[in-house]
Amino acid sequence: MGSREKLPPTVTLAVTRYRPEEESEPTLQTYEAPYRKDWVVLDALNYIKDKVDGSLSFRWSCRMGVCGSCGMMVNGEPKLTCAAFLSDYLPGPIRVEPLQFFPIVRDLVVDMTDFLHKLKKVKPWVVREEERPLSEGEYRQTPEQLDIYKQFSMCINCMLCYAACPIYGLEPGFVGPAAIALAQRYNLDSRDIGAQERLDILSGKDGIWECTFVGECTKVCPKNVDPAGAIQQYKLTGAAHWFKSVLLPWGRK
Amino acid sequence: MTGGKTPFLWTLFSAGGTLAALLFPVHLFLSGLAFPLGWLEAPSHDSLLNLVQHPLTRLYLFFLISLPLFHWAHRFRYTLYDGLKLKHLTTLIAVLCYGCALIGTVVTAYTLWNVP
Amino acid sequence: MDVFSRDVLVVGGGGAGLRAAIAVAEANPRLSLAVISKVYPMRSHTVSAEGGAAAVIKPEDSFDEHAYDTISGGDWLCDQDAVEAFVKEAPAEMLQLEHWGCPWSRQPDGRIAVRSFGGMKVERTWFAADKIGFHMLHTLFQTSLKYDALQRYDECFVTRLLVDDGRCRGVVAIEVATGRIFAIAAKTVILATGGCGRVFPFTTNGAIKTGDGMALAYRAGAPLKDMEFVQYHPTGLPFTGILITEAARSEGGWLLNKDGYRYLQDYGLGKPEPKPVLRSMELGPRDRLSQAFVKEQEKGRTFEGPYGHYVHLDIRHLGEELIDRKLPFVRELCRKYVNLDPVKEMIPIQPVVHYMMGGIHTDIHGATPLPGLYAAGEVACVSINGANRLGSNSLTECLVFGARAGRAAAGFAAEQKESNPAVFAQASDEQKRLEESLLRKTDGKERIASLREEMQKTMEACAGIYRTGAALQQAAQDLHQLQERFHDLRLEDHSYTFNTELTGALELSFMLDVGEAIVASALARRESRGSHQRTDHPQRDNEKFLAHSLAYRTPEGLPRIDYLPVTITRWPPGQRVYGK
Amino acid sequence: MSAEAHYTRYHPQWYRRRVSVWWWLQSWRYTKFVLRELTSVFVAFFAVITLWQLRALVDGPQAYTQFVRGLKSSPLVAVHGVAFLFVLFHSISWFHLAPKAMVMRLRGKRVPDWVIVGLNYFAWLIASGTIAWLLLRG
Ligand SMILES: Cc1cc2nc3c(=O)[nH]c(=O)nc-3n(C[C@H](O)[C@H](O)[C@H](O)COP(=O)(O)OP(=O)(O)OC[C@H]3O[C@@H](n4cnc5c(N)ncnc54)[C@H](O)[C@@H]3O)c2cc1C
Ligand code: SF4
Ligand code: F3S
Ligand code: FES
Repeated sequence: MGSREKLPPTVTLAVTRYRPEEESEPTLQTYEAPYRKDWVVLDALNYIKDKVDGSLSFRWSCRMGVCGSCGMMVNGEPKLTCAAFLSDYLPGPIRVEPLQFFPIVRDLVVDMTDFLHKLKKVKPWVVREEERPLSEGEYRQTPEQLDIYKQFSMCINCMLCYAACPIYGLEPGFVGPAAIALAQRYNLDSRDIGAQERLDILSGKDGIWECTFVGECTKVCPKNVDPAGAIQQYKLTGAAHWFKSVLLPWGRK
Repeated sequence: MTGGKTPFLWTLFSAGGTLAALLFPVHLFLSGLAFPLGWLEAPSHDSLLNLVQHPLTRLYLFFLISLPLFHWAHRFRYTLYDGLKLKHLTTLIAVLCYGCALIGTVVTAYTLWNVP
Repeated sequence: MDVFSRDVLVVGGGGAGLRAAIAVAEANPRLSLAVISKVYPMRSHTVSAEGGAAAVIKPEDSFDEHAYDTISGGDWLCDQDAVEAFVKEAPAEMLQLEHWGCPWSRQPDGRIAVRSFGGMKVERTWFAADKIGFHMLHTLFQTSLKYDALQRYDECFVTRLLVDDGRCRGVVAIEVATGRIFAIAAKTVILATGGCGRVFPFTTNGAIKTGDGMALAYRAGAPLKDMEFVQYHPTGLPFTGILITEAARSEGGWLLNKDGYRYLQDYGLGKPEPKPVLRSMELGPRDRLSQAFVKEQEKGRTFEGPYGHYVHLDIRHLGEELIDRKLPFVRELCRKYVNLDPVKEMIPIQPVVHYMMGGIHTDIHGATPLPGLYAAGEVACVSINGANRLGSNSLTECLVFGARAGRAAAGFAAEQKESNPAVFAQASDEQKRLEESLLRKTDGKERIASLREEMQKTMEACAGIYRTGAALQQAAQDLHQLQERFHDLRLEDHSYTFNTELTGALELSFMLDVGEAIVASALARRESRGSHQRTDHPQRDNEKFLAHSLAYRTPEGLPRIDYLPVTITRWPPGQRVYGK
Repeated sequence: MSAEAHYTRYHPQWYRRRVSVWWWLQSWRYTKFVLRELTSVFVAFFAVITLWQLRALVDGPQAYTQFVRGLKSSPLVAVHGVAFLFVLFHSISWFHLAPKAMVMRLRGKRVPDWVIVGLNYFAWLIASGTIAWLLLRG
């Protein structure tokens, strides 16, 4: 469309296929898709699905980087494919694979039930001794108090951070960056008093101490959540608690 | 591994890491490179000993040596686990790493105690 | 075939569905409860709402003001009893969300902050920067995890409602990951499957908004109400259709045509002022703004780009600090998708299909005419939005009527005895249909994508911002043909594992039904009101059409249109005046 | 091995990938991480050398002179050179990670990362200067 300088008319995508009914291992299949300057990798995949091969499976919905469903490995890096422009990967071929470290269900679709269990485990909701009746209005929370946890509340559960964290790959039990960041999000919320419960869970096996601060989680996060930071801050709190409980065993309730 | 001692070991690791980050480059540069290569003039035995006799210096040296050893112990332990996938040897590795650091610490303390 | 059974089954895990589910769990913890959703709940399209959610909170505001804004914004097609219930319950619902942890933006003293929004006379739109839908959905989802009674069927696609003896008795669904087809027998079903923007080619709606619930109910015999009212949002990014939230205008953004002129002043929307004035100019209602765009285009005063005509949204004068604090997502989206920085450049925008005012007909408790079936959220039409929804009313609607439907369904379920075995036969029929007509069928020559594109083109051509009888007539025929061709569909994917071609085919067939209902309703309404503008009938006609249209599916599959009077309590139809 | 699990209808057959022992060689990002972690070996090395030097110092001038001579041997100088680079890498990476772990707030606003990093470097300079002065004043 329109007049353009000399650009490749098409781009090649090497896409993971895995059809469990027919094969026991994933393979790569190459497709050609038209190159458009404003296309993202997801557009090319949709083109393939619509016009070339209807049997290619992948997840997507919002196409605006907020629903978190379209995470894949693009040239070996975890990306939201709806925010990964073809123009950044020229001349291709572009390798599109399912998110690393997760079991593959089919083609580009990975299984993420594991994450949902972990999310629930960290109690990502406001814990209170007593709910304030609605008639008494809102909990006051100043912009500064909001600012303390805001960043960690931006997680879209896209799982890119898990696909970037080698510790998760090595130790699938690891609760992992996003879930811990969300735990921290509630810990830091002035309305919540669940920090101790969560710390008990997360200082246990598979919790914060598994993380060796690889830091890749933060680098790939499309929403600047900084899970690596959340975890290190959490460790600091955990250590402080440890000292308190050892030095002042009577000081804890 | 439960929460157990980990927070404590991690604190040692962090403290050691910070000390090493702040202080090791200059020490290493001077005593490992600048003095041996004659770029700068090394302090004499006596003046050094003089310095070390000061209780504050001894305290300083105690931490300067022991904490980075624990930093190493903790970090190296995880590097072995992850880098070589040796998680199944967890107890052995932990004992070896922290054990070495502990020995180093005891020797340091003993030496500093016995400074003439 | 596996058959599970639940007292209450919520279909849909968006804002409305989750709110309903929590309401059920709180109303009666003894009921067995499940949420079934074709995507993981946090992927639901509620996630992409940006601007805010309306509820009266300021002392100078009142329920009556909110109700009046809503009713006049809806061109008097709203049921006023529903609107009154809505505005009264809205603040408590929003507070509830606050108590559940939603990170609402705050004033310096820690109280909730509100912003202005199109068509609203007082600031009453609660917001969380410009990611309110995202925060709302994740707050609801995370809160829902705390209710152990709430069971979830994630990534399970509902294909049909089970109806027996005049009552809804459950659903048939496919577990997408495995292809397993199963039934859930339920005493009550709440549909909260969201809108149908994907019926059109150019929309802010995500891929999953294919009108499934509307079609499910329609096929099960429940009528679809006011389907001709499709909202165009005036500010979408060309090509992607990504929404630039109305908040960009409520914070003070301007719409400029190609001469840099604030053209809205030519369309009875008030005088341009440097500061935003409520209910005027850029803060007029969406239908008016989108219509003004078309007129500008006809006058040749719009830009022409590779993806059609556009005008400019200018927010540069708001300054970087305000943009980063209150519109960070707008900046992020512009940078990413049109490669410009709205702090320094103007944003190209064009009207884009955004929201469905119509939906499954329900009463103010969310009950549909089919006993045992409830609906809430965008899929439903309780009639608070009338002929044009005001921005930021719909998230609130999801909460208020989600909760209402949940409570009502819980009450209904508690009174019912065990469910009816007749559903088993129906369920296995459905399994057979899916396998034979789609999964295992190897003949046929139509592709999903081509039918879908033709349908979308048809809809855009005839049921866009301006419509004519002749075009609608033509569209009705075209859609009917597409329905025929659908039978000749062939899938390339015969796998049982995560077969998205199968779900794509089902969605297409749902959309065709919904498209037919839209076209038939639009054809029958020979007047212009709100978002429904007939160039062959340019006037509003209260005599004949102060009524909701109801589309019933006839046994032949075609829609039949009926009418239902609008409930008027205190606000008799008047003129929609903006800019004064 | 040969008895591969076969697909049965309606049952997922996920493909699980194993992480290889060489995972950290497959991407430069991971290699860099492992190198960062391995700085600890050089940290430990220098701690031991320092301990050794201390013992030599305590053992008297003769032992100390011998130790100092040992330091001048080229292999040891080379090792020190490498160790110095690694220790520098440790310092730099450590300073840059610090703001992630330590959030400081001033009047309700988060202190920007670069300020914290800057403070670290500043402390580094002061500490290094003091030590150099103590050792060099003769
Ligand atoms: C870009 C954008 C911005 C918006 N901004 C605002 C705003 O600022 N303020 C405002 O008030 N409103 C806004 N809206 C409108 C508002 O977001 C929606 O109307 C509302 O979120 C709809 O919520 P819902 O719960 O009804 O449906 P959705 O959130 O769409 O959820 C539908 C659910 O149903 C499930 N489902 C659908 N079909 C099936 C099936 N066949 N089987 C099983 N499950 C199924 C889906 O998986 C999903 O969980 C905006 C809309 C868009 C698109
Ligand atoms: S923390 Fe970032 S990368 Fe991880 S899931 Fe959340 S948004 Fe995605
Ligand atoms: S990448 Fe992994 S190891 Fe920690 S810092 Fe991030 S979770
Ligand atoms: S499609 Fe929603 S994040 Fe990419």
